[in-house]
Amino acid sequence: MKRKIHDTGLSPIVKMAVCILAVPVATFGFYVALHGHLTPGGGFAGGAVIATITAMFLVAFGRDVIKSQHSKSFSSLRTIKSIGITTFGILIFISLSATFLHQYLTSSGWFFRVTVPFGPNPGYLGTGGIIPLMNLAVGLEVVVGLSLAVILLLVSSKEGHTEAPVEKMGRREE
Amino acid sequence: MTGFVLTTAAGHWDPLLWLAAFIIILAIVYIIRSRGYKKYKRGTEQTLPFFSGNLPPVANIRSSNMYWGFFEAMGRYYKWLRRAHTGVVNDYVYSFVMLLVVILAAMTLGGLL
Amino acid sequence: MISTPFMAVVVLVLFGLSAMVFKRNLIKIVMAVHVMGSGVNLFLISLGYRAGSTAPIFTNAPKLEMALPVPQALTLTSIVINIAVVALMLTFAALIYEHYGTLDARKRRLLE
Amino acid sequence: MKEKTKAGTLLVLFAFLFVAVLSLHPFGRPTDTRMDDYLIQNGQLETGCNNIVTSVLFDYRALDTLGETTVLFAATCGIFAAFLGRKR
Amino acid sequence: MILLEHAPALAIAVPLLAALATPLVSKAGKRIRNLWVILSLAFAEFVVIMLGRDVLAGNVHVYSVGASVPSLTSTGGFPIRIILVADAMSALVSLAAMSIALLAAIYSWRFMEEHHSLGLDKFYTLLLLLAAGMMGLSLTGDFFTLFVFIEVVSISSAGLIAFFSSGESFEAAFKYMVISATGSLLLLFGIGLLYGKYGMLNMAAIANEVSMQHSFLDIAALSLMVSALLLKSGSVPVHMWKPDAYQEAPAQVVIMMLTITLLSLYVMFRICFSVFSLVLPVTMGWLIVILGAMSVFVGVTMAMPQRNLKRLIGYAAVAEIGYVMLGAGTGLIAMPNVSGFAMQALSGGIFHMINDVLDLSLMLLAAGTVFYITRQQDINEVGGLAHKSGYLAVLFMISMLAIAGMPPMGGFASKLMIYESVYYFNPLLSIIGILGSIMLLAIFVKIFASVFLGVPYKGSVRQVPKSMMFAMCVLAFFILFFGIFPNLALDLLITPAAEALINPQAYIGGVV
Repeated sequence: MKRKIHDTGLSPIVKMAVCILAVPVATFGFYVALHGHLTPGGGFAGGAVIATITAMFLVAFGRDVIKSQHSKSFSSLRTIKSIGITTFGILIFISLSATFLHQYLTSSGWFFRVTVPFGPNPGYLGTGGIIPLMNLAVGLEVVVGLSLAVILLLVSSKEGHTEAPVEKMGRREE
Repeated sequence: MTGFVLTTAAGHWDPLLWLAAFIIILAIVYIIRSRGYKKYKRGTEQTLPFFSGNLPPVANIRSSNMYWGFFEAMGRYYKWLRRAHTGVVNDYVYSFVMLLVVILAAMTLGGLL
Repeated sequence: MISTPFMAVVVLVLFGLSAMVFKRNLIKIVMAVHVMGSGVNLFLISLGYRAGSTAPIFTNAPKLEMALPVPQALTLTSIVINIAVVALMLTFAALIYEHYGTLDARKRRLLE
Repeated sequence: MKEKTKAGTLLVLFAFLFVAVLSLHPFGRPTDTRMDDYLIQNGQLETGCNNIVTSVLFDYRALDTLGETTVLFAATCGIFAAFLGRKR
Repeated sequence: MILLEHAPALAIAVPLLAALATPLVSKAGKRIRNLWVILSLAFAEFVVIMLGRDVLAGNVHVYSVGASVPSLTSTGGFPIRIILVADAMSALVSLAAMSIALLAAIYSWRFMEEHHSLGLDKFYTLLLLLAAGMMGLSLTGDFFTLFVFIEVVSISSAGLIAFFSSGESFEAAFKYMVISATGSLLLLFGIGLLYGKYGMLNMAAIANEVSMQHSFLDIAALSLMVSALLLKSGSVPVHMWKPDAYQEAPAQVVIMMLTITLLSLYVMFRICFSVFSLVLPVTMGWLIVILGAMSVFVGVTMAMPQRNLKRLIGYAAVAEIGYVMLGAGTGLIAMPNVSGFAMQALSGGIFHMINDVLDLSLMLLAAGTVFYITRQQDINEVGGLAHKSGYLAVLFMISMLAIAGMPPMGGFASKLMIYESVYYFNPLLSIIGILGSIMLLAIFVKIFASVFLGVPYKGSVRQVPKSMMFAMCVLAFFILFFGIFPNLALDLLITPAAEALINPQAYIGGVV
């Protein structure tokens, strides 16, 4: 199995670089998502950043890596999918609690609530009530959603057509 | 109960009356039918329909063949209509652009007046 | 004062529309949808700009006039929606290619 | 000839949109900012986060954000269903 | 009581939450999943009925999402948060939409059973998302939320159109997606223009401001939004996506898409009547009436030569949309003071909206059942089905008479109102409408003759399952009910809705 992975895809340098880069990229994405209530960014931006890791791996290792597992079963994709849905459900419940109970966590004052003075301040992580949690949940949802879209689009297309002549597409006939 | 009569601006419409008429006509039809010849034998050629002495051909009339005269008469209109319905995405979007321009122009004129 | 970004928006939207009307490759149509969406997003974000203002975030920086926050939130929403639309359309384009072996918009069609 | 008609229609639309956009406020000077000013003044106090955009996204217009994640979710579902159905 | 207070939010939240939980629930088994879908939709229906009972009495139910007190709408004299507004009109359409969604779920229990079971949880998820999106469309009082829900609706219906995964269905879904993406982006452009001018997104608040000062900007924004919504509703110059999508989607999805087209018409009326009522140019009403007449004529004549049953119904749906536009457009022409004939035209249009949903849904479900029992969509191929399943023939006949506007079906009363009042404004339009009805009857007689009468179908014919029969019987019951008691429906449902539309001050005053 290991040997097969190294046979496909780009050169080992790229693979190594991707593996190394994945860690800071993931960290940065997590940072962006977590600090959504303090700095520019938020769940969507952070999730999109992390989802690029999937694309990077797919480019570097080639689609055969995932395809070899894909042909065995759909289980891995399904697991990712159900994780995404679960987080999404959690997000919904949280945001609904915000809807019905008006920022329940914020007003109760026992979680994530440090009173923010109005006006310029350095920004404290423990503020914002429920919003950081929602940011993280949205981030997770975006990660899974975008990764799934990329994986499905890249991996699920059939073999025969991938090397079809491109120049014939969409040419004018007249 | 007033729920039955639909009073429109120019008259009224009573579904109950219509239903009564319908039932009466149904009854008349039934009476006429019951006065028919009853002594025929089922399952023999007495119950078969004949078409100038012959049995009609056993086939469905395909629905594309119905209203042939209508399509013949409206031939030029349908030719034009089919040319408009190309089934190409670009033309769908173009028709939307046309609608947009027409509505914008009409509304601008109407707004100025 | 001439509002250049607004004009750019109209040009982008029209680019998208005209590509949708004239281009026959399905992938190019998807790209046109995305270009149009970017134009509309640019429109939303440029509505909220205030000359000489900062981002609507309270930091240690001295408080200047802030840009309008709502258009930025709307733009964020609209960007994600646009991504979803484009992903779905790309899927359909890929599957159409798989079934018919062509991406020409005029080749296969549901007629009449 | 047909291409020219189409281009002409698009140009007319271009002109209309251009006039519409030009009759907006000049760039950088929005005229009516009551809602946004209210949010800048009170958003920090009401939601407790420094980033007003985030507070708009997740508190004031949370339903939009919910709808937006729903759109992403629906798109993933649609992609999944399309690919799975084809596999059979 | 707390249920009633939160009813507008719950009507959106219940199907949405159920949709998100569906993939997890479906791990527990098929039966449980189907029950889950149907029960959650039934609960949402209950909520909507409660909301309707409250609202049809005449008051406006306002819900501010996320505020400490839901009825607290404007903090600083203008709305900050997203506001859901339920008046009689939106309650009426949401009631219709939710009922159709429930029936679609019941119908799909057996209908979808054999279609690739792997993706069936996705099917139900998208169905529930569609229901949630419809609720959002009918209840929202905010322009941007309107855009978001339109996107929810169009993306989930595109996913459902492609669900059968044939090449044609992908093509139809792609076309639908291109068209709807274009439309909703231009809708967003119009919303942006409004935001740039007024700095707000709430419909009622903008309506309040519009009446004071208006310029070309309003006209442009209005035209952009109206044309985008006409595109969504499939009126004539932009109706081509409709038959494509109707042909390829499963029947119970098509009835929900049909409801969505009527909901987008509703949104258009909401924008025209409630938001821009005072500055609306006269051409707007005439434009809608003329487009409606064109829809009737083109839809009917294009339906005539079709061979595919569902595609034919798609063109018939274009024609039916035209009747609604004829009626309501006539009301729009007389907008500042609507009374007499104009009021009758408007209520006829709204009544026809409801009848249209019922009639065409029954027809589509019957067409889906024909497909289910014979695996044929081409009406040239099948025949003599009345020998095998007589009830289906009776149900089809009811829907056919209702679409053509024959008494005593529901379609007759509304069409009568529309013809009469439109004749008062312009006899030609009324004549086109009547001609359309006659041709609709001719078309459906042809279909009935070739599908249900004649030599029995040679291939294997299956039994009609009970759940599908139940859904169709409910629709048939309501068609007959509205036909025999038209005044009851008018008094209870339609007239409050029409009065809510022509009275924008109540709508604005409820929010601001």
